[in-house]
Amino acid sequence: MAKLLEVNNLQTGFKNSNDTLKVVRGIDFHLEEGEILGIVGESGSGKSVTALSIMRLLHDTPGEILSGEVNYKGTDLTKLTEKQMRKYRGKEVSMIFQEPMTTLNPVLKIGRQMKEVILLHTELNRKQAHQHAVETLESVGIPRAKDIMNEYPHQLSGGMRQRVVIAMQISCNPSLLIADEPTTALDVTIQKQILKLLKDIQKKTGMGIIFITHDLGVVSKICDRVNVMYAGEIVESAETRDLFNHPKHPYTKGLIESIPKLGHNQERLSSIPGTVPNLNDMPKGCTFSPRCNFVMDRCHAEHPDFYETDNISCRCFLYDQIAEERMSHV
Amino acid sequence: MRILNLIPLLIIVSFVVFMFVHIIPGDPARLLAGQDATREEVELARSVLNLDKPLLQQYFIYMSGLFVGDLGFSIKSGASVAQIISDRILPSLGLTFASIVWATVVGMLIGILSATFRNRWPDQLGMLTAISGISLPNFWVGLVIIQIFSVQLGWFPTGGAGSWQSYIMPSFALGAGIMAIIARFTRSSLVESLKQDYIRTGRSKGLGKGSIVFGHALKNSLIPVITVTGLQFGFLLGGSVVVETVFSFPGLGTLLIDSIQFRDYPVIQALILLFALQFILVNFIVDIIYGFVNPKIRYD
Amino acid sequence: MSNEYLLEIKELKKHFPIKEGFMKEKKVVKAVDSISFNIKQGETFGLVGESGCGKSTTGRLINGLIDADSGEIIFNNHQIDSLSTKQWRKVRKEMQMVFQDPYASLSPRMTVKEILMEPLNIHFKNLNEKEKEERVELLLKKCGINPYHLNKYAHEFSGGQRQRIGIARALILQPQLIIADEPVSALDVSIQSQILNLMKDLQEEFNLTYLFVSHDLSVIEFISDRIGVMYLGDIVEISSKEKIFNDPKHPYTKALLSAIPQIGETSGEEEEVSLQGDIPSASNPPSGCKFHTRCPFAMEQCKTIIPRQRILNDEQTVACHLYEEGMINNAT
Amino acid sequence: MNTVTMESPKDLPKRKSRMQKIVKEITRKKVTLISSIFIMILIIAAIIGPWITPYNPAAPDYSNILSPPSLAHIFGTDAYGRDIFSRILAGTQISLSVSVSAVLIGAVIGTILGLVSGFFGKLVDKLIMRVCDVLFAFPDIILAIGIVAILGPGLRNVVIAVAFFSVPSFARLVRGTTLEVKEQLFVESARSMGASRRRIIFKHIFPETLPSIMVYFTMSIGTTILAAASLSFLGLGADPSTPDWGAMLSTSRDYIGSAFHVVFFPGLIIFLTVLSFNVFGDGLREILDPKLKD
Repeated sequence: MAKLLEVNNLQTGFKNSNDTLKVVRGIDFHLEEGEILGIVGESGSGKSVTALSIMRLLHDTPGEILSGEVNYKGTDLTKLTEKQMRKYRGKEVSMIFQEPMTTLNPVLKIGRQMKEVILLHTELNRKQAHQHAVETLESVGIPRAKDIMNEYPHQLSGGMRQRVVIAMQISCNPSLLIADEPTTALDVTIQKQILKLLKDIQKKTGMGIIFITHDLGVVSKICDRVNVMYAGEIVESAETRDLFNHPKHPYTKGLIESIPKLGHNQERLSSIPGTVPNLNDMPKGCTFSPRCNFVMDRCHAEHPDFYETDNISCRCFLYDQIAEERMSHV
Repeated sequence: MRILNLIPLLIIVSFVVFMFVHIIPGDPARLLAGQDATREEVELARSVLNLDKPLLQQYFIYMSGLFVGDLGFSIKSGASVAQIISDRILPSLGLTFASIVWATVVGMLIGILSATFRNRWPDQLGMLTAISGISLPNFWVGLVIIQIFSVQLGWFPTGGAGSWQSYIMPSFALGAGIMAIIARFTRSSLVESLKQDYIRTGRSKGLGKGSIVFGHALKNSLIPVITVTGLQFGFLLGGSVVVETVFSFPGLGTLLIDSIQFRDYPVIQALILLFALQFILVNFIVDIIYGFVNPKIRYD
Repeated sequence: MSNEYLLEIKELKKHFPIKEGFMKEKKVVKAVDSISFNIKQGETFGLVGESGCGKSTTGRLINGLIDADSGEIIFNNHQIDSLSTKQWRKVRKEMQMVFQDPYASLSPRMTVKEILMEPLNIHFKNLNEKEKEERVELLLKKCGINPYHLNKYAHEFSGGQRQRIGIARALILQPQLIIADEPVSALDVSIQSQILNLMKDLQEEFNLTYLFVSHDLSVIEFISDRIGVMYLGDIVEISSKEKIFNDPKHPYTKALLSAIPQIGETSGEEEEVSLQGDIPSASNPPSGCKFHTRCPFAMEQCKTIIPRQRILNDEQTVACHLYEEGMINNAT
Repeated sequence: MNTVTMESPKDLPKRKSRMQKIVKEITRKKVTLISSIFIMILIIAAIIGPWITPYNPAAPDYSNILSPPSLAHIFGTDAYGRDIFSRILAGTQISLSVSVSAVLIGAVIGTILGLVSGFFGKLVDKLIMRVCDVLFAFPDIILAIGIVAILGPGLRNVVIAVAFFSVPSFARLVRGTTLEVKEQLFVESARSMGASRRRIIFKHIFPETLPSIMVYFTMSIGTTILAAASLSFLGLGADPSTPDWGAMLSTSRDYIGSAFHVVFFPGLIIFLTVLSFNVFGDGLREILDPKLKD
């Protein structure tokens, strides 16, 4: 399969008057065409900032891309001017956000917000755009799509609003959809519907999806491959099934084990001690070392590389030897 | 529905204004009759003013008078108060209207400019203008611009309401403060709107800066600005008294000050009621506009 | 017999009026619509449901933060639903709350010490400063906060640490019952497990009874002994922890279980119960069984007749027409 | 999130450290700092001003009528030959005390009404808010003019009039914050632990309303100085012979053609005073609560 998106050594930070806080600290990953890639992490892991960096939507925050490449179909998006980038947003690369209650403009009718993006990126006239908007709304399972065009966002439920946002963002057939916690604000029964919808859309259109979430259960439902982020870095990358069956990085392990599982009758949960490190006070060496159960002396001093072998891709010294051994065997 | 809400307020306000004549120190009947009137003359004045009747009955007489436009008679000139006011009301309305229009337009423009160029020089200049505008005593501004533009340069008449030129300087002095308040408020409201999630959505769709500001943010920001404009209208009415005095403008404000100097209570009473009614009316209209701009109000 | 229960709720009801503009048509949100359940001394009762189901309102009603429209709340064999404000204060000494948002539930202008001293100042006026301070330090330690941080403000702590402070504040009066309203929902998973473990440890040490409210069935299943499932103001099923997963009865419980994305499950086609449509509004709930609009097993009678709570066995109670006399076979 | 290192937490009493923080913030922004220095000078002038005037502010000097600014009289002299700078200096006390006392009265009454109205709600709330609605129906200056018309001109009545119209603004402001804070979780948690109403109002709600009251108080002093000056200008305020800023403008407006400075300097000082209170209020708002709106 061809690579749709390739992110190389992306660093994003927030500059204030005297220094820079790096939120995304040099990440590399790629997305293949038609793939659903999960990015999972806790708050402060930099997963949302990664998404905003790809979209180049960091302006409103004081954040900016410090270095790295975001190659989309061979074009480095970080090198584009703002004006060129606007032609990509909504047409080639689209994004769905977490809060369906606030992502739509409360004083504009749904129809106006739907048509706006279609008129901007296609050759359709107003009437055709209207028709296309209605069809897209219907395709995401919105009943009474025609009426809803004339309604305001607050007249719809959260689940319906999220469907509208999805419709809006796929109406120009983008090749890449970034979904940033699209179901976090929804109830589980509605979450299930939206996840199914996203999967169906993906199958139908063949677009690539980057699915950002903190919920490992959701990852397990929808993603083909997963990147686990911790403190601005990707610490592990694996096929979804492998990740849950054979997690490698101690953080991934800890994360999976700390979730209560239905029907397991657990007495206690295993948990990761301590808290996520502060941006302005990152631990030396491996950023996870203060919380790690397998910590070694070396972890406090050196920053681990990202080891990649046939079945391991993980940023942890535990796999240093294994990787080396593999190397020597070859 | 909203009109229904308004009625109790109008009744209370009219009652407060009605009571006004009863709270003032001294005997209004004696005032009407004159300082050296006889006892009989004072009693006659008392019954002309209906002051010999029970309070509630007086109020009803007063109110029924109001409905037919009978506001009593001026102590100073003996003319009907309604007549005196109707002579003066048009220039005043013209002045307030001119002021609010230029203040809103310029204020919003400055606000929009400041918000879109946040923390850059247009913003800093705009906000410096705005905070100065709020802090300027309008009577002083009036005096200074008369001195410069009328006396020194001779561009505008020093006072009166004879031609359209004579409206320019008073409406400038009167509108400056409101313009500043509207500018500040538009800016903060627009800055707030530009931080909202739906702005990010708009940008994620590939919209340009113009569509974002004018197509998405502005309508949301207008909602609070409209309310503030309505509330500031009171500021404008109050200011008109001062500014009219400075420019010897033949409006309701100068009438009020003259009447206070002559203790012409029927006129004062009528004017205060009129000012209150104007203010209530404007805010009522603002309420209705608000409903149109904000879809949530319309449907909830 | 009644001694077995620390808390008994009988037909508790709360409807919130909502203002309607034009027609003056009086609408109500049926937040809690006549629910009954009991909590035994020393157990954890979990209340689970989706947004708008009335689970949080139930917690607030029991704690007297809002007044119930009707129904009885019996705590420690005393009926407490009709107490005066003053009498309530005494009850609250025995019944404390832990809230969802550890950022908003602690006063931003108070230090940790002041926050923890406040309940003591209200209820233990006879203790001297030193005794109070000792107690504060002891509880902080028990909840995993170093008393060294006593003079810091709440906003200087992370979410997990704040929730520990919130728990310490609830425990400082040595209450019998803790009502925990979504205490871990705002926390990251790695922190969530720390807090859940802490709550289990504290329960053992202080012999606490918990009413644990959450939207997350996996959390509820982990911490609870018995579980009540709520939907649109009703309790549709009460079941033991074991039964709820292995043998759920109500179609909604089944749907809820299947909707929770579980780790390691293959993401293939699902054959389980999948719900269509949105949750109806609580201001205009469906007639009969409120779940019938989304229920895959809905029958004619579900549209009109409100199902009653039926005791199926020692461990399970359900409100569903499928389990009425003669219907049981259809359900299984 | 914030891990603040505190070596020995018991060293600093917290109130002081919070004040220090505010002072530090004030000095950080240049305009706020300048405005606070100007206000400081005004306060000093208000306290000792009448004793340090270079000339007697009340004594006429008919040999020196309407003389333009010079080294001897830096702001010039007025129609009676009185030194304008001395009069402005002496008038600081009048202008500041009138506005501060008026706003203080308005703020105290308004805050109490707002707290009561917001916290207890129901009938009390309706009653208080209706009264405020009625007061609001009369534009500020018009209301003040009406009150002065009833009570007669004079500074004491100006104070009453201005206090009167600032009550409803404070009441609404405080009521708004009270309603907001009342719904917040930490207030609910105080209720759930059995705190009395008094404790909740004074320990939990009032401190939360304080920042917005302080900001509004500062800004109100500016508007009040303007209002009082307007009333004096209209001849409804201070006695024309007193060195009140507004009255000075009122009495000297006829001479503006021949001596611009008699009008210019008193007006300028009003403008600068109001400006510095507004700028300082703005700065205070940013420090105390960035979310507060105008």
